[in-house]
Formats: sequence, structure tokens, C-alpha cells
Amino acid sequence: MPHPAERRLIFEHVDEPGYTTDLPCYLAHGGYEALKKSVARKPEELIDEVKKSGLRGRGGAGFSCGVKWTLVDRKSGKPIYLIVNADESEPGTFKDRYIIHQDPHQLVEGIMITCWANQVRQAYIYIRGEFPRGARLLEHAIAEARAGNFVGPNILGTGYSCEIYVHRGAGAYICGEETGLIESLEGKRPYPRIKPPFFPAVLGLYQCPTIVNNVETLCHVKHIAAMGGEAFARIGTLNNTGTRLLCVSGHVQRPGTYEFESGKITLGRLLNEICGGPRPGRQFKAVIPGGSSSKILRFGERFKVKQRDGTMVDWGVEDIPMDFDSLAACGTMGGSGGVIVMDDSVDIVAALANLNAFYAHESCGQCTPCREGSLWMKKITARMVRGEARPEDGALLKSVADQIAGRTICPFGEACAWPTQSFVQKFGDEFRNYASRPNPGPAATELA
Amino acid sequence: MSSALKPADLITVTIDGREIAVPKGTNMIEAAQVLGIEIPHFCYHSKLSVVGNCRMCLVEMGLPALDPATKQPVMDPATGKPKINWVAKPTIACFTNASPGLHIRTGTPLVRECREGVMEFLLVNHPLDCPICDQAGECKLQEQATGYGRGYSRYIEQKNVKPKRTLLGPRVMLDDERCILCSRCIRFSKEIARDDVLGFIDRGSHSTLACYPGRKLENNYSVNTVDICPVGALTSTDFRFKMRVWFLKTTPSICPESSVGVNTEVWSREGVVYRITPRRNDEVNDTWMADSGRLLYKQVTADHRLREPSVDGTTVAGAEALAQAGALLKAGGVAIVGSGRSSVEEQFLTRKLADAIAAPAWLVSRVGQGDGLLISADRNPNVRGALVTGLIKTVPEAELTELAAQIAAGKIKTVVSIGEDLTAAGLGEAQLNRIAIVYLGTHANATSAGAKVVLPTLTVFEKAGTFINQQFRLQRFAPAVPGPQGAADDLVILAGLVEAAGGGALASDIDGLWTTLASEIKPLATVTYQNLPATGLLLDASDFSDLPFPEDETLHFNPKQ
Amino acid sequence: MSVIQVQRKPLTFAERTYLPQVFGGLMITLRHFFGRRVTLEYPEQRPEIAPGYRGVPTLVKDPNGREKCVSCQLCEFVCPPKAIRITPGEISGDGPSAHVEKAPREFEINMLRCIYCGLCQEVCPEEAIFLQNVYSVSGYSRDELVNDKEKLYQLGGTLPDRHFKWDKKQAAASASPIAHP
Amino acid sequence: MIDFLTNLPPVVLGLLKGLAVICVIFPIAGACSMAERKVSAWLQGRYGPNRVIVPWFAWMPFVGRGLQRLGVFNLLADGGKLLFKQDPLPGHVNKFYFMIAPAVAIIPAFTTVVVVPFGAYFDQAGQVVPLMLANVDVGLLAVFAIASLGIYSMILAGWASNSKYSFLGSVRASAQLVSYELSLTLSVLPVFLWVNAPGTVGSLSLARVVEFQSQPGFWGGTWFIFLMPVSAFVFLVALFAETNRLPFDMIESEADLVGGFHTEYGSFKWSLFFVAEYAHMTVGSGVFVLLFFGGWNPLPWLPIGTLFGWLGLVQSAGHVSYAIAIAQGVLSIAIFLAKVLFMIFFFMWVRWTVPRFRYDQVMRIGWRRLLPLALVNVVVYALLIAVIQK
Repeated sequence: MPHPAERRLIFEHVDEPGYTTDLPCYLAHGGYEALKKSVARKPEELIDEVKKSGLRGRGGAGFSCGVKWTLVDRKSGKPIYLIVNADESEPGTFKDRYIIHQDPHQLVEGIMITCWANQVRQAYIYIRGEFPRGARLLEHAIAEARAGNFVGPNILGTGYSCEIYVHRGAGAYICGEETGLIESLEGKRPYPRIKPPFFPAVLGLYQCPTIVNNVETLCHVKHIAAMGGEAFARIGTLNNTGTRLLCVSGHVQRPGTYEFESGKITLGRLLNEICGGPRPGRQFKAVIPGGSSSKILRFGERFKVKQRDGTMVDWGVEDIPMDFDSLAACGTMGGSGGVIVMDDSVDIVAALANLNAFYAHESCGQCTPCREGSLWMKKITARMVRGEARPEDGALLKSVADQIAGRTICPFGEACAWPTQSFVQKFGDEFRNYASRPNPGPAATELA
Repeated sequence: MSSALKPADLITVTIDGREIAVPKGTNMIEAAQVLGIEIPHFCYHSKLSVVGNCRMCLVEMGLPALDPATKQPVMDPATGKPKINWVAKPTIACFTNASPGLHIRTGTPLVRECREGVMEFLLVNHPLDCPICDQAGECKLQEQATGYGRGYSRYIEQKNVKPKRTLLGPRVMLDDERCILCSRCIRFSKEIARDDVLGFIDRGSHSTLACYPGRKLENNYSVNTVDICPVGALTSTDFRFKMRVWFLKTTPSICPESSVGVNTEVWSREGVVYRITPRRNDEVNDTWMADSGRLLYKQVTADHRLREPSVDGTTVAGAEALAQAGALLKAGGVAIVGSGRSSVEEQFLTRKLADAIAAPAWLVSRVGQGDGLLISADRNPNVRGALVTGLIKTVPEAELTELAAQIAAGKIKTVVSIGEDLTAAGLGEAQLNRIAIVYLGTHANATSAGAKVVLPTLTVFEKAGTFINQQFRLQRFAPAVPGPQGAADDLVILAGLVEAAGGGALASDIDGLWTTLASEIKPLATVTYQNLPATGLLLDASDFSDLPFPEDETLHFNPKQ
Repeated sequence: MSVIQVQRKPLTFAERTYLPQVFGGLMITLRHFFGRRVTLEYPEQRPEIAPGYRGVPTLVKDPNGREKCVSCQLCEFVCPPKAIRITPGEISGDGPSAHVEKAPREFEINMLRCIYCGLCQEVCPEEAIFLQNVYSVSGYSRDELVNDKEKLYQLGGTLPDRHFKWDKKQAAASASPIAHP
Repeated sequence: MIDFLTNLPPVVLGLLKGLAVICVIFPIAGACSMAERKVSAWLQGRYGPNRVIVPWFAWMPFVGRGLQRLGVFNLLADGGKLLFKQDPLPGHVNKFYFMIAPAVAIIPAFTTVVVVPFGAYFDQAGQVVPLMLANVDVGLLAVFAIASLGIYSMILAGWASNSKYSFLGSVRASAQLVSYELSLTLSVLPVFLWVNAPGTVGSLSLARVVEFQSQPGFWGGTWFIFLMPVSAFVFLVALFAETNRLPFDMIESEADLVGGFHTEYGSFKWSLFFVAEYAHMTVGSGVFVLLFFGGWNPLPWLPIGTLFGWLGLVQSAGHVSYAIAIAQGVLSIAIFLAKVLFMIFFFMWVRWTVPRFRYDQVMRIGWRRLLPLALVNVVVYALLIAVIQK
């Protein structure tokens, strides 16, 4: 059962007894009503609604969805494509998969509304290769929707046709980056493109204007279409509208995916109240609030943050509201909503070694700093965990990370540099003393 | 090139505080080069598409701040110049094209730090085996590590292991550990050679250059990937481990492979040629050349090279052979078979010889399949030279049928062949038995074997001269190595023959000859050998515009235009 | 740097006559006349060669008996009198040090030209060439004084290695999951 | 025996004597070159030549080894080498004068020996008979006159060599010789003023000078070096210059003129120059010993006659004992030779101690120091002698 503090839009029916992924079940719960309503309106009106809603992309960057749509080059005469980014590869994030597994038709409806709003004739769902069941569910849902005339030619008798294709990736983190994803979709190595000039809104899939949206974002579009942009904007806080899916994992009593009004719940309440606090006899040590690429927060840190109205507040980690702006003000980011919790049993160097191993494995290898830097950082942390740490390794790690961030083609550079930068910055003492630590933790031996 | 542009097409950009006007869209590496500012780079190549993956060319970029209301540039009251908004993150110069008001800075601490960082990253998994690497000495990684690197290593981990000695094709060897994944070779194969066989496999730092399974990098332009490889990852199997480049002297030359006239550098040491590489000429061959042309230097030391003058198969002194040839010429009934492989100067002297004894002259054509890139159908490098100098009046044919008929008619008793194999040119045993042959050439063949007088001459690598290519572009080549002891410069022999035949004394040195050339050949009136531009000189070809040349379109030549 | 003007002391009369100085000098030489002889009687007595002595340049092998020179030709390049001549060659792909790829096919040092400057040793990136303690070189013909590769290795012998660079490289390669071709 | 000798025709006798001179001086000069090498070595803490040995000597215990260490056989080897090695004749030289120059060098060097007494014995009358080839009155004048001819060889050699170095060397040498000849001559004047007291038969014979130093009594037995130290000094310095020895070897100047006058010479011709130089040095030393060191007198105030007396080597009156005469002669020659050898050693000692003067310094010393000194010396002694002998 949902926690009383939750506000469920996307997860409204999720986990309801008897709620299935089938079309009849979805229709019985009011499915595709929003689509029907939408196709009766002008596409421009819908874009306005989304703009009014203040919806921000849920993929990680938090870019305004309405603005993204307006940036699309509609004058080129080329077809416009919609790509649904279901390549949910960020460690600690599992919300899109949950949506697809529990309510695929909601996504399909969101896609169709978006397609109508942007007059897209072909939409691609790029789903991660590791989600075979999700892909099958989506394919099934699309077939059902086509049978119900929600997808395909002449939708709902409007004369508007749109096809959705499911494309399964081959399993690379970089395919979650929109231009890398586009390359992959085109059948090439997913080397991210250089921006500028290759903004998808202008030169996207097959050099045509392309919209790339996250699964959660598109689900929100459905709700915006249903309730209206202004109503949606009233949910959550100013500039962080709507609800937010948070995926809590790690050392809490009740990990899971929760949906809250954006910014209405603090990190402390989320972890202690909703998720049941730390494991018995343990204390929270650190938390990564927005997927593994976001910067880590150490419990005990204080943040002086200037609010929108000009007042200064002094927050501890527990007091940070879970929205894009507050987390950014505290030096980290909302990202994809993957909250990774670590208690005092965690060997922080080993944790970083784990993350670095991931990033070294996932670097595409296109540009130099990330390609060589990520592997170097992995080798350093792996060596440290292996018991060959040197006191200067922390500083070296930081320096290597500094050489990556901001100098790469795609944001992966930051994604792999930020964890290292923040880990070393906030747990510098542990890195310095790692060589002389008294008792290597079990995680260390496991990693080594 | 830029002088042809109207000033309106130029836009002003500011590099390190210095302004320069460049055509719109010029990228910042090229623009900075004009100012003499070097922006280091690995993956960028002016003739290939830009990918921006090496990140070596990071610079700071700024654009004039615009007033949001008026869209006019905001002026800085302090300097009176537009205020510049500098982008916080560094930007790659190779993908930053000139736009109005663009500012870049290449010498700031941030840029320096970026370069140091990228150099360090490039070197951490590089094997640093410069002592055995053929690229050492012309390696951009070495140069830029010296110029922009830290000078020390902080890397103590195990380096990546990748395949070494992978044979990508018959002429290209790959050492993956040295590869910095700049993808120049991939782009070249795809975009220039149109043979998309290369690609990366694996990912991240373990990325490895490889051929498409079952394919090989064996197109006739494969060695260009070796040239453009900024490190020693791709090496030429022919040049591999032969000599360090810093010992080699380069001599500008022209590839005699076809009438394209590819500009080349000949790399030699102590009289031995080690390799040939393309020399950039944006009007002819850009920075490329065919693999087949690179091997032509082997003819210098070929076994069948003619090394001694001979008369009736007996080795004699040069002067005696020349005297024998002169006697034959004076006897009359002489025909001359010139060569499309001779230089303009030699063809001019050949014409003089023909004039002196009123001998008819022919050329033998060599036509093959053009590849549309840098090998044209006409495999003689200098047929147009023979036309310009007046040695012949029309495009030559492959068979000397007219000569054969004249021999059969008994009009011809002596044939002077300039390096042409008469047997291959259609003269049969019956004709050859009736004539005495004076053969001037570099290599032995059936004709030289049966020649009365053989006068060994020099290859294109051993002499100075000029060729006129298919565009009627006069291009110069210089001697790279000395010729064999017994061989003499073609010009000396020809001038000697002219004199022996009573044609008067002509200069036999290149500069002296050019004064005669300039005065006698109208299109060359203003030219001397020394003042020829490095990119060659385009001659007026209107006199020959209706001749049926065999060439099709190549890289910078379109016969239909 | 400031210049200090040193006033030279005026000479005394005795000094100006030069005779006391001459006499003093004579006394000094006389002391040596009766003093100990310092000459080394060379062929019988051999000088003690100090470490770092720059004798004849030689090629050395590593403790595993592998020739260290990879024929990078830097010594040939740096040699001021151009005494070194190297013909590089490739190591066949099946030998124990095949991974090194390159070794000199011929290596000649002309001792008639060598000036013992030691630049070749200094420049050698592989620590393969050493000026060792052989200082007496003689021969009956010019050819004899051109040391070929065999002679150079014979003179050089084996020196301890601090790095085992190539062996480590080979170990890393064979330990790597990527097959070494 | 002696009779037989004395009764020989003068020409034959002269030839024999000349032969004797060559046989003595030539080896001495040769030995000096070896001595020079040994002395220089010892002065510098070296061993010097000590390698060569003849096999027969090698078989001799101790002696052979000792001779070898002394470098005696090196002398032979050197001589042999210089005699037999190829004698180069450069193409650019004036061949005649080039060839003749070494001979011209040798002749005056050996000739001067004629008037130099090298020993003495007492005849039956108790008169001292000096041992010399020609006891002529001109004595010292002959030495000076002939010795200064030596410079012609150097000028010849330098000029005939047709080489800048040689020419400069010989020009310097001639200038130097002229400069120091004056001082040399002036320095001995007081000696002869002293010796040739008014009224006596004037003589410039060197034997006379020795005789003078052999007189009994304090003043009589005083060597002239004590009576006339300044003269001795000036003579010595001028002698160094005259014999072209360091620090006055303008003629060779090997630091700036390669080899000076002999730059173009080699092998035997070259060696002749050195023999001449050493011969000059030997004769010069002899003259110095005779003039200032008491000749064959063993010690100051100890005339040789007294020594003979102590040793019982006295001729009984009226009867000439050849044995005694020979013994006396040998002893006096030995004493004289010892002194000469010491002087030669002194020459070498100075050479390996004092650095070479610059040419201008040589000139300045000669003209502005030594000549005034010699002049003053003459005047002072002339007055002094005048006063005393009055």
C-alpha cells in the first residue's frame, strides 16, 4: 500500500490488486481517455499545456520538456521523430522499468499524446537490452493499442497515423545519452555526437529533428493532457512541478520506488520515515541522491542555501527537499531519482572502486579524457582496495577526475568524474588513511 | 584561394587578442595556423571529416555578449570593444568554425591544463616504446608530449595490453597498443579510399582498431593511413624497421606513375631511397598518393638496371658509346621514339635531335584503367610535355605502326629509343633485324638487349626536371640520390647526341636549358626551373583542347570542364 | 653579479729581481728529484679503473641473455664523430624475445673514430650501450678496429638490469585475456 | 808513449786530437740528451726512460737491470733510430742550405773545445801544464768568436726551411745572441783585468785564469765566483741565453713556433742540432767552471797542487814520471769533469724549473737589466782593481 505521504500519479494503479498490463484493464481504469481528449485538440495547444505544466525531464538533466519540444525544427520539412529513452542504465535507478513492467499502456498513451502534439509519425522506444521482459510487454501493449486503434494508421479516426517501434539496445550505458542513443538506433557504435552542432532537436535521428524523452516524462505528459498544465503545475513546488519517482536502494529497511510531490519531501523523511531508517545498529553514512553519477552527500554536512524568495536556510543532509533545484543548490543533483543509501558499514573507497569499475566498463572510448581517465581511476581504486594504497592516491584520483569533467564530448565525462570528485572531497580522510586502515572491511576482500 | 574571395565573405575572428579575417566556416585550427599559432591536435585532419575525439585542441571560446532586448553587442566601456562572454568549459577548436565576433584563447592556464591532462591520458596506456617505433621522430604524440605534456608520469598501474603486429593488409601493420583511437584511418578509408574496412571493436580504453571480419585493408591507398596515423600504430610493412626518419633527407619529387602527377617526397639517406610519401598539393593530390607509386623507388636498385654504356653488348666508355651513336645518327635514315616518361627538358632536347637530322618522332602511349582518384588512365606522366615542346603533334598510340611501315619500306636504318621497348610497341623481329637501335634508358629490356648502342640514363629520383600533368600543370622534381657510376644524365646524353648530329651545342644543365626552353616554347616563356611554384604552374592548354586524351575524372581533374 | 676590483700588491725588489723565485723553484724541483716517483709503469702496473670510467663502448645483454639493444639508432644519431653504424632488423615472431620486435642486424662502432664522449651511453633508452673499463685498443689494420656486433657483445658481457622492462611487458601480455599474436 | 805522441807530425797530431774531441764531445752531447730526459723525469717525480736493454746485459744480474733503469740503452736506441730513420727533405726548402745547416752547427760547437783546458799536470819544473788541445793566448776570445758562429747555422736552418716558424725562431735567436753577447763579454772583463795585472804578459788563456785561482793564500785561492759574484751571475745568465737554454729558448719556442728553427728537420740532421746544442752547453759549462769555479782545483783555497802533495803525486825535480803525470792529469780531468757535469745538471735543473720568458722579456732583460749591470760591474771592478793594484 502506498505510504500516506506519497502522491501517486504514475503509480496510481501500480500494485493495485487485480491491475494488469492488459489493454482491457487499462481501459477499465480510464486508459486512453487523455489521448482521445488530446487528438481532439490542436497540437500547439498541447505543447502550450506542457509548457504551462512546467514539466522537467526526468531522465537526469531536468531540462524543461515544453522548451525541448518548442526547439524542434519544424520548418526543415524533414520528418520529426520521437525517441523514448527507456535505456535505464544509471545504477540506483529502476523507475522506468517499473512503469513498463506494471503499466506499459500508460507509456504508450503518453507517447501517442506526445506524437500528436509534435506531429510525429514514427516513434521509437529504445529499451535497454537487459530488459527483455519489458520489451516483450511493450511490444504486446503496442500490438494491443494498434488493435484498439490507439496506435498505427488513422488513429481514432482522426486521419493521423503514427507507428511505435520497440528497439532493443545491446547493453551499453552510453546508449542512455541521447545522441549516443540516436547513433545506436541508426545502427552505429553509440558514440555520442558533438553538441553543437548535433542537437537532436535539429539534427537528430537520420539528421532529422528528433525529440528524445524519458519514459517517466512521457507518462507525465499523459497526466498533463488529462488534468491540464496548470493543474499539474500546482502539484509539487514552484519550478519543480508534478510528482517525482524516487528509487531508494541500499542500506535502508524498506528500499523501493516511491512517488512524491516534487520537493515536498525531505531526504531525511524519505529515508527515516518512508523507508524505515537504517538497518538495526547502523547509522547512515552517505547518500547518493540522484543516481550514481550525482555527487555523494555525507551525513553531517551542512548546506547554506539561498531560497527563491531570498531567505537563507541552513540544511543538514536530512533537510534537503527532493527536487532538482534544492539538490543542485547543495552541490549534487536530482538526476534520475536513484537514491543510493550507505550506512557506516560501507568502505567508501571500495564503494568508489565499484562505481569506477562500472564507469570504466561503460565508457564508450570515443574521446580521450573519459576513455583513459575512467579506466585509470578504476585501476587506482582497485589497487587501493587490493591493499596497495598510497596516501597520495586520493589527491591523484581527484586530479584525474578534474581532468575529465567538462572536457568530453558527452556528459559521461562528468558522470564518471563527479563520483570520484565528491567521494574524495567529502571522504578525503578515508582516502588518505586507506593505506594504514586497521582492518580491511569485508567489502574490500570481496572486491579485491 | 582566399584571395579570390570578396572581403564580404571574410569574417573577423580574434585569436589570442589578434584579429584575423578568414572565410566563414574556417575552423579555428586552420585560422590559428595562419596567425602562426599552433593548436595541437591529433584527430583533426584538414582533408577528413571532423570528429573531435582526441580533445587535444581544447581552447577557450567566447562570443560577443548580446543585449537580450536589442540583440546588439554589449560594448565594454573600458576598452570600447564588444564585451565577450567566455564559455566556462573549454571547447574543441577543430569543430569551432569561424563565426562573426568569435574569440578564442589558446594560451590560458585552463587551456594549458587541458592539454597537459589530455597528453597524460593519451600516454597512460601508450606503450612508450619509441625506441622501436618507426614513427619516432615524426610522431605527433612525441612532439606534443614534448610541447604540451607534463614531462613526468603519475601512472603506476599496469598498462592495457592489446594486440601487436596485426597485419591489417599486405602493406599495413597495426600495433594496437600505440593507437590513440583518433579514427583518422577509419575516416580515410571510408571517405577518401571509399573502402570502409576499418573500425573499432570493444569499448572504453580497451577499444581496438580492427578490420571488418573477413576483409583486409588492401586497397591501393592503404598506406595513406600510415601517413596520417599521428602515432606509430599503423606502420608500412615496406618501411618498417628500415631506418629512423631523422636520418632521412627529403627531396620534393613527382610520382611518374600516371599523368595525375602526384606530388611526393622522396626520403633518402646516403644515396639510398627508403620510402616515398605524398607531398601536399591541394590542387593535385591533397595529401594522398597511391600505394603502387610508393614502391617505384625500388627500380633505382633493380637488378636489370642498366649501369654501363655498351656498344654491341660490350661495355665501353661513355664517350665512345656516344661517338658510336653520333656516327649512326650522321649516317641518316634515323627515326626517334621518344617517351612520355621523359621530362619536359628531355623531350625538348629529343625534339632538337629530331630537328637536327630531320628525323620523324613518335611517342608510345600507355593506357590503363584509371581509378578515379590519383591514378589516371594515361600511365605516361608527361605526354603533355611532348605536346608542349612540340616533339609530337597529337596524342600517341600504343603501337608504332607508321614506324613499322617505314622500316619495312627501308627508309629507316636507325631508331633512337628513349627508354621505350620497341618490341612491346609493336615492332616485330622482321623490322628490328633491319635497323640499328640506339637505346637511352634506365632498365634493360628486349630492345636494350638487341641495341647497337646502349646509353644508361637516370631515373626520376636521380635527376632534375619537370613533368606536365593532365591538368597541364608544370611540376618540378629534384634529384634525391646519385645515379649509378656508368649512367649519365639524360640531358647530357641528349645534348651530346644533338651536337654529334650537327644540331649545335645546347646546354645540358637544367638551368641553362631552361633559358633556351623559355625562349623557344611560347607557353613556357616566363618560366624558369628555379621559380616554379611548389604547387606547380598551370599552363595555357587551349592549343590542345581538342585532342582526345584518354583520362577520366580524378581527384582534382575533370576532363569535361 | 658585481665585479670586485682586486688591487694587486706592488712587487718588492726581491720579487722584481725574480731570483728568489727562481731559487725557490729550484728547491721545489730538487725536492721532487729526490722524492717518490709517481709514474705508473703501465703494462706491468695497471691503473685502478674508477666506476664511471669511460672506456670502449660496448653492447650488453640483460641477465637473461637477451640483447638489450633494439636498434633505435639514437646513438648513431647522437655520436659526434659518427663512429656508430647500425642496420636495424626485425626479430622473428617465434623467438623468446619476439615481443621486442626489433634488434640490430648489424652494429658497428669504429674505434678509429670514437672519441669516448659517452653520449651514446647517455642517450640509450634501453641501457644497452655502456662505456666500460676496457681502455686499451689496438690492432694491425683499420678493419680490426671496427668493432662489430659480436665483438661488442663480447666486450660488454652482461650487466645487471634494474627494470626488466620487456620481460614485464611480456608477462603482462601473457597474463592478459587478449591473446598475444 | 807520450814521446811517440808528442813526436808525431803536428798535422797528424792535430788530426788525432780532433778525432779525440769528436770521440769525447759527441758521446757527451749524446749522453746529455739522455741525461736531460732522465733529469727532467726525476725532477718531475717520474722514472724517465728505463725500458731498453740489450739481451746480453739482461742476463747480467743487477748491473744489467741497473743500466736498464738508468736508460743507458735508450741512448743507444735513440741514436740508432735517429741515424737510421728516414731522413725527410721537405719539398719547399732550399735544399743546399737546409742540408748544410746542421753541419754548420756542429763545426763551431766542436771547435771551441780546442782552447778549453780540461786538466793539468805538473812538469818536472813544477810548472803547471794545462791539458788542452791548443794553448793559445787568445783563449777565451777564441771561444767567444767561434761559439758565436753557431748562430749562422740557426739562421741558415731557419731561412732555408722556408717556413714561418723556423724563420721566426732563427730571427729571434740571432737577436737574442747579439743582445747577450755583449753582457757575456763584459762580464768576464774584470776577471781578466784581475788576472792580467799591469806589467805581466797579457793573456786571455783560460788556463791562466785557473792558474790564478790555484795560488796559495786566501786571496790567491779564492775562486772568482767569490771575488766577482756579479760577473759570475751575469756570465751565467748570458750563457743560458747564448746556449739557447730555457728560460731563453727563443730559438725553439715550442709553445708558439712548433719547433722554431728545426721545425722542418727530422732524424739525423735534427739530432745534429742537438748534439751542437749540448756541445755548446758542455763547452760553456767548462768555461764557466774555469773562470769562476776554479777549474780543476778541487775546492776553494785548496789548489790541486796541494791535493797532489797530499796524495804524494809530486814530480821529483828534474825527472819526469809519466805515471805521475798521467795520474795527475786523470785526477784533474775528473775534478774538472765533475764540475762541468754539475753545471750541465744545473742547466737542466733550471730548464725544468723555470718557465720560458716571452720574447720581449728576453730583450728587456738583455738590454735593460743585464747590460747595465755588466757595465757597472766592469767600471766598479776596474776602479777597484786599479786601487788595489796601485
